[in-house]
Order: sequence, then structure tokens, then C-alpha cells
Amino acid sequence: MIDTPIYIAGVGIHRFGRFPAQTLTDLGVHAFRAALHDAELPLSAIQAIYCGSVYGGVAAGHKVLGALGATSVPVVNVEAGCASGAAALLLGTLALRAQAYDCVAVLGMEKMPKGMIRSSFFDLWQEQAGLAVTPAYFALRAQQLLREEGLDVRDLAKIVVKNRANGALNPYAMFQSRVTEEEVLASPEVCEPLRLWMLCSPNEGAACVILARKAVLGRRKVRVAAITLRSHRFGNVLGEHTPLCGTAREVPPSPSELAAREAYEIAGVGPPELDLVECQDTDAARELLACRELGLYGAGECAQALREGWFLPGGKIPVNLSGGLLSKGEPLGASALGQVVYLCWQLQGRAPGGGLERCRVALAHTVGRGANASVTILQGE
Amino acid sequence: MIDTPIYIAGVGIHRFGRFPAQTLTDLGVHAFRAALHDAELPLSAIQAIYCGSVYGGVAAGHKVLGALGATSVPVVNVEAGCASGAAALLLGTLALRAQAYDCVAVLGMEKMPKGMIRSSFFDLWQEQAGLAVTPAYFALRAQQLLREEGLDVRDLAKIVVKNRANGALNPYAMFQSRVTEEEVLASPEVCEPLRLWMLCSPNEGAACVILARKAVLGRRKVRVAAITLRSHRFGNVLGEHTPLCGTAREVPPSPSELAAREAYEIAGVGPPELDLVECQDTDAARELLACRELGLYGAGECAQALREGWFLPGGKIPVNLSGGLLSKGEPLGASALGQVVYLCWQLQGRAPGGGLERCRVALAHTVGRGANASVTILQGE
Amino acid sequence: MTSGRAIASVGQSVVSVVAMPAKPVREGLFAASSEDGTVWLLGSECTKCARTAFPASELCPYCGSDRTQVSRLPSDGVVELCTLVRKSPPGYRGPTPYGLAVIRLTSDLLIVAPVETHEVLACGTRVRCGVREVGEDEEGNLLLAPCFRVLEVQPEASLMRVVGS
Amino acid sequence: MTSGRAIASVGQSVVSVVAMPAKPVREGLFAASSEDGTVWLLGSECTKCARTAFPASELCPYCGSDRTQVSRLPSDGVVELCTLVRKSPPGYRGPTPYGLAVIRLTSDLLIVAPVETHEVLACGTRVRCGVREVGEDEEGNLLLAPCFRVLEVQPEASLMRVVGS
Ligand SMILES: [Zn+2]
Ligand SMILES: [Zn+2]
Repeated sequence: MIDTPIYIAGVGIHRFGRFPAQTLTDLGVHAFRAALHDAELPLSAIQAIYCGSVYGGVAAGHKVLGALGATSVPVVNVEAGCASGAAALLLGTLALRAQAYDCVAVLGMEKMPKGMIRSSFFDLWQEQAGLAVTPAYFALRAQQLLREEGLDVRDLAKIVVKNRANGALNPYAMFQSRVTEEEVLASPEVCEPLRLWMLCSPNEGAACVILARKAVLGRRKVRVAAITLRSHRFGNVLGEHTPLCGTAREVPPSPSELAAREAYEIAGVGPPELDLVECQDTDAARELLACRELGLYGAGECAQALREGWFLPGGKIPVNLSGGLLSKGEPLGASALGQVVYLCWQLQGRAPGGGLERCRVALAHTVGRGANASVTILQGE
Repeated sequence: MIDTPIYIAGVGIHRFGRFPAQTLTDLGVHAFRAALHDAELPLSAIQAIYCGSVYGGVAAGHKVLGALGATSVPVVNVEAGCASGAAALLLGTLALRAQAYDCVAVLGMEKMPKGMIRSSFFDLWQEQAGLAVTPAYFALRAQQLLREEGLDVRDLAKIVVKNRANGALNPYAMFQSRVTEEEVLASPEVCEPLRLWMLCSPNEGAACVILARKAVLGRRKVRVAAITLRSHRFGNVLGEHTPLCGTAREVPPSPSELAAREAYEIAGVGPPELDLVECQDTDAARELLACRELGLYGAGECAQALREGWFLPGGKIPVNLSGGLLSKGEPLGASALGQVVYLCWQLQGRAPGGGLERCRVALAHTVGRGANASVTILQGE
Repeated sequence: MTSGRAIASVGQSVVSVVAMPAKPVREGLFAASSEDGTVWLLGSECTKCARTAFPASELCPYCGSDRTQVSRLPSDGVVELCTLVRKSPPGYRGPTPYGLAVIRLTSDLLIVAPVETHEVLACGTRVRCGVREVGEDEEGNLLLAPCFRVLEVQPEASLMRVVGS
Repeated sequence: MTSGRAIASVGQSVVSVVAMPAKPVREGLFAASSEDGTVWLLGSECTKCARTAFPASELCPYCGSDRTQVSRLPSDGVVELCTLVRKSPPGYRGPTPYGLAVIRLTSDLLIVAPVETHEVLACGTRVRCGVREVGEDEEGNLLLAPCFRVLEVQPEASLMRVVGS
């Protein structure tokens, strides 16, 4: 691959939450303008736009550009499930590497319906057969992890406690309040072992990242060291592609594992070099599974990692210091870029709610329907 | 831009039409397999997939890969209105130019609802106000063209006669029968001056193009000489972004004009070098407008061009020799790649229904909602 | 739309004058005089590039500037191009047929708008902005949308009622 | 799915034994014996990589080969993991609650399938494939979908009727 450095010139975000008075376009315009302002760039500097969204409908990104002032640049709307924003980031990065442009905007945005989403992912017959029940698949995956790592449901509650405590410090999170282990365990049971508060909420929001081949002067440079996107191999009965069968032996590597391996190789770093990780905590167990897939702990090592507080703020490798999806909620198309925006702030020492003392290398991870998994590694220079 | 040559390694198509027994995934699988077969490549050679679709829903391309045999490569679903397939082609080309991959598949597919589509493009209030009436905008644009070029409705009928005669020779077209000028004029009036047969039908189909950095041996090389995508500037009251206002003077260049200029510059060719053009004949007048935007005739020169048969088979520059959308119908996501597949066949002297004697440089054009316009220039070597 | 707030005070005047609860299909789309029934579409003028956009928007769609202000467009214009909509398009519950026309307002701005007519209007036909009823919303409010009328024809009673004469 | 044709003859046997018109939610999803009511899920075996997929597919999802053939999966298995679905998910019109489980079939294939239960089943619980009624389609056909039953529990009358005992 052509390895010209790609820099983040500016970032912007619209808080994640529920905003009945705002259209999807409004959310996107807000994040886009914030990013332009952050980059101190006029709209005319943007030579192409990649817009990640799952439920945005026809011409979602075009409507944002139209509202900002139509400049006739190429606009491509991108869907890759929970990794939509990351897929848009990948496309933007490759276009810059190909030297087709000097500066592009990568936008992610979503306005999700409330409650259980009737995804177009499932076929009609799967719905009819009672198989289109997303949280049950999360629950089965959680059970498997608990069994494999010798954990129990209290460990899951503790993840929620950690992430909500982190989120309490993040003004862009949907929930900005702490919860206790007992409250989490007492929240309504969704699918054994998952309680309601252990699941993230689909919601609304937008995030924008402006990429450029030259770094902005006068601010700490942040480079996209790697961005990878992978889909699935067949055989894992609990894979994110929601299969109905799998093999008992020879389970293939997951999309997250594949994306992580590739990203570490491209960036030339590994888990020991990471100062901060934002990963897909769609549910509390998913965070722990993601940490394993990303190599933050070895198989069978999770109980020890939790006992020793590796992933807490101030721990060996803080995970979801932003509050994660459990605090922010998950606006599908915006989610991955929301992570990138937060990591960029941390790398530049300007994170709201307090930054890490040392932050040089940070990783963002998403995984979901498709299957899709993305890993982004950012590096401060 | 990094200018490594990008070759078409293989092409495949699922006939355009209506196929109630086939799912969208079935159509995509068919075209994808046909392209792999054409390229004499195994699925494992494909390192990334770009899938253009407008109404495909969540994970459309992923489902195709899942059905083909999941290989874990990145899959990105792409929406850019009528230019969705071309946008996917642009992304694939840029990824190859960035040398991220050696070989990628670009898929376009659609399964359109019948009749007038309730597009998510329009806002609720526009629907309520009676403004969400797509053919009326086509009609106003047609009237403007007729006035500017001194044509009448018979000239539009003649375009339909030409394209349907071309389509009668194309086994992949939806309609494979000739029509007469009188029949076209006698078809039901939709919106003055457009009759039903002057409008293309939204339908179903799929097309796939495999791109590679090395050409396939033993067959005439076809190179993607340029692929451009542009959106709109504001001010044209009849622009494809369907605005409600515009300026009376200083009308900005259209997305098609912008995309064409850029493509000619990149490819280093102009209208005189073109041997064949496939363009967006959503309605009969749109073809003539497209020809002007692409520079195939000068403003005010249309009547002469028609009189002298420039765009007929055997004319100066045959337009929509495949039959165009008027014969093929328009499966939005597949449409642009359907053009590319056909042009590739022509450039390689293997077009069904008879090829051109000389075909070295060919151009494909789409334009539609967003606004989006794409221009692809293919060159035989 | 965030631009709604700035122009609500103008846009709401049309609502205040009708007996049955009524509202525009979009807040801030048009204004009406409670005295003589004049209807104005509401656009936005950009103080940077001096161009006018319709509907009004907070950011200028021509140049992107955020220095825009809501303004009344001229009520009168002439038909430039006109076609006829015979069947109700998706989501539309008003009367058919009607014309959809490109109208050149007296300010020279071109707009696309519905026109009350049963046939295609000739280029040059003089028209004036009015409103028409296009169904009800979920809360039982009468929905009003702009619709131009050919100047020679007398305004219809129903429209008179709506715009408050 | 194009694979439906090859297996329709097997899949339809379940329909022939019920009084009221009934059909599987997906053609070729399962087969049933008209003699003893045994129900088999239908998978596909790949002659190239020798792996089994469920539901059956024309192309092997593991290796992409088109050399696959429809095969009956074993009816019996044990629960590996199980959770409880309390509320009807979108589009589902069958009974609740029910279990959703990862089941290890005797062939060692793992499948995800509904299980008739009101509580979470322990790992190792022996189950057998059956079908359940999950509403009707637009033409009034009873829709049938696979559902495993815990082996120790007697089959319910409604299911007996459906599978033809
Ligand atoms: Zn302006
Ligand atoms: Zn196989």
C-alpha cells in the first residue's frame, strides 16, 4: 500500500442521544460544521465526502452538503452496519493515499428508531420463525464468554458500572450518570444473562472527521496509522453475521480478530503499545470479548485482567474511557467516528472530562451486522 | 492522482427486468459469479467488494458474499442514487490506485418496487404539498430542452424508436422489441410532453465488474481511463437535486458537465475521440440533454445532430447502442455497471447483437438524485 | 429545520385567521396577510452573496454563508414552463389534476410550484401565490400548502376562507 | 432461494399430513416423516470440503463450491447454550416465551434454533427437532417453523397434529 501519512485535520461531533426536533440532516450539518471549525477550513477545502449511515435513506450525505452550501464535490453514502463510519474513514483514507484529493470529510450520522429495530438484515421467514431476535444472540454470546473465561453476571455488571462512570465525565454522552452494580443487576432481564442496563441503546447522533495529506500546524499531529475493515468467515455459530449453524471444532478467526491483526501489522504496533482503546460494548459482555479479540488479554486471562483493573481509568489499558456505547448509545453510522473524535481529543490532550497523562497510540474498534468489524489505530506525533 | 493503469479483469451481468422468484441476493450472486467466470478467477482472488445499491437495505453486499462463500474481505455498500454503481467503481479504482489491493469486485444490484417509487429523498412536507412528483420534473426539464433546441415531441419519440431498436438486439435488455414513432406518441400521457413509453421503467438486475492492477492475458485489454463522480451546485431550478428555486441568469454547470469535463481531462480524450456512448436516458429528453452535457453536440446544435443521425447505430457517435435504459429499464444500483459491462464487451469485440467495427474509447454516463452524476471512460489497448 | 424558529412569527399569521385549526405543511414556508389575503412564499436572502433561496434556510445553499435572513418573495410571477400532474403522487392528498410549473417571480427568481389548473398553461401566463388545502395531519389540523392561481380567474371560496379574507 | 426446488419434494411431505393448509416458513427448511412424525432440519453437504451448512444452500458458505447436496440433519442434539425470549420479536406471531439455544446435533454440527421451554435450559439438556405453528400467511396457510422440544417432556397435542402422528 502507498504509505503517505494521512492526518486528522479536524473533528466535530453532535452529542449522541435522542433529538426529536432535529432531522438527520440537522445532526450531520452540526457535526460537519464543528469539524470545519475545528480544522479552521472553509467548506471549499473539502474535495470529497464519505457519509456513513445505515438507516439514512437516499442521498443522506448529499442533503447535508446541500444544507451546508452545495459545492459539487463527490458524495458517497456508505453502509457497513456498525462499522459504517469506519468504512467511510477507510474509503477517505484510500482516496487520499491514491492522491485523488488533498482533503476529504468523513461523516457518520444516524437517527435510529426507538426500541427493537426491525432490521432489513433478517429475511421474512427468519422473523416468522422467531429467529430475528437480536438481543438473544447477544445473550448466547455473553453466556459463551462467561463460560470460557470463568466469569459470572456480576462481572458484566461491573463493566456497566465502569463505563457509566466514565460516561458521567463525557458531555457528549447520552447518559451522564453513574450506576451501581446492584442497580444494573436489578434492571429488567432482557435475555439471560443480559439485563437491560447491560445493553446499549440505539439512538441518534453524528460525528465528522476531516482527513488531509498535510497536518494542521500549531496543534499536535494525529495520524491515521491504520484503518481496517473485515467481514466474516463461515463456521462460528455465534458470529456477527448471525448464522444458524457453525462448526464445533475449527472455529474461524472472527472479523474483529482479522481486522485487529491487519491493523497492528500496518501500524507496526501491538497491544502493549496502546494507551487507550474504544471498543464495541453493544452489551457488557461484548466489550470483554472485543478486548480478547483485540489481544488486550489472552484466552482464559479475563478474570485476572478484571481483578487487576486493567481496563479501568488509570489501569494498564483503559477501555471505553469515553463511556463507551453503554453511556453514549449507538447511532450506527456515527458510532465508529464518535470513537475516532474522542481518541483524537485524547491524543491532542483536549478530551472533555479529563485526559490521560500519556496518550500516543489509541485504537478504536467496532463490530456488527454484516458481519463487519473495523479497527482504527491513531497515532500522535 | 497516482496513475497506475486499472484494468477490467472480467464482467458479469444478470439481465435487467422483473424477477419475482429471485431475491436481491440471487441477482447479485448471479452477476458476481458470471464476472468471476469471465475473469477466470476464483473468489479468493477478490480482496475487497464495493456494492452499489439504493434500496438494498442493511448488509446487501455482505449477503452476496455470504452466499458465494464467506471470505472475510472488506465489503462496503454504496449509495449515490442513479450513480451508485459508478460510485462503487470509483471507490474500487481508488483503492487499487492506493495499492491497497490487487483485485477487487464492484457489484451493482437492485430490486425496485413497481410503479412510482416513494423515495426517501423527499421530505414529508414536500409530499404533502404535491411536490414529490418525479416525472413532472422530468417533464419540465424536457420542455426546457425542446424549447432551447427547437425540437418537438416527435423528436423525443424518435429517441425511443432508436433505443428500442437497439435494445431488440440486446439479450440482456428488459424490452427486446421495436416500437414505432406512432406507438410511442399514442402511449398514455404521463406529464406533458412525456408519454409513458418515453420514460424508462424502474426494475431489477445486477452487474459486476472485476478490477485489477494487471490485465488479463489473452484478451484485449480494457482500461478504466477515467471515472468521475460529481454532485451539484445550487442555482439550476431544474437540477437533479430537485430544488424549489433557481436563478434566472448564471445557471451553474450541471453535475454531468462537471463530471464529463473532469473525466475528459483525466483520460486525455474529448468527444471527438469517443466511439460509443451509453448515457442516462431516464426519459427520451434526458438522453438529448446528456449528449449536450457530454459535449457530443453544441448548444443549439441538437436538431442538426438528429437530422444527420449522429447518435444512430452507424452514426458519428452511436448513443445507447445497448438499448439504453429505455430498453433495459433502470435497476438503480446496477444501472451504471450495466453500461460498463456492455462497453467492455464492445471494446473487446464480443457484444451480443453485433459490435461496432471500430471501438477504442467508450464513455458511460449516469445522473440522478442527490444530485449525482458519473462519467466513466474506458479505453481498449 | 432549525431555520423554523426565526420565521415562525411571520409564518403563523396565516394560522391565526382561520376558524378550523390549520397549519402550513412546513413551518415558515409562506406568510399571509390577514387583511387582503396576500400570500408570500418565504425565502432567505444571503447578505454575503446577495442571492435568494426558497425555502428559507439558515445557511445559504449557494455560498454556505450563515448570514441569511428570511424575506418575503414577490407574490406575482409568470409561468415559464408548465406540466400537468394527473394522479396524486405518493403522500399527496390534495385535489388533482394540478399544474407543476417553473414560475419566474417578479424579482427574477425561478421557483417550482403547484398551480391551480386543469390544463397545461402557456408560457407567460401571469400567476399569483395562494394556498390550497392538502388534507389533514394526525392531530386533525388542516394542512395548507402554496399553490399559485392564474390571475384572470377569481379566487375560490375555500381558499378565501383559508387565507382569511 | 434457488435451492428450494431441489428439496421441495422432501419439505412438502410435512404439509400433506395436516388437515388445514400449512407450509413451512421457508421452503426446504425441514422435512417430516408422515409415519412417526420425525422432523429433520435440511442442510447441505459440500462434496468438496465435506462440511455441512444449515439452512441448505446451493453454494457452500464455507468454501464457495457449487457441489453441495441437500441432506437431513440429525433430529437429536444437546443444548450447549440457552437463553429465553420473553417478548415476541418483530414479525413473529408464535407462542412466547420460548428458548433460543445453541444445540449440538449428534453429528457435532452446532445450530441456533428455538426450543419449546418456559425457562433457560441447562447445558447438556437433550432435545429433539419438532415444528411449531407461528401464525398464518396472507393466503391463510398455517405457517410452520422448526422448534426443538426437551426430550423428557411429552410432545404437546398441537404439535402432534401438525407433524402427523
Ligand atoms: Zn450566499
Ligand atoms: Zn465446501
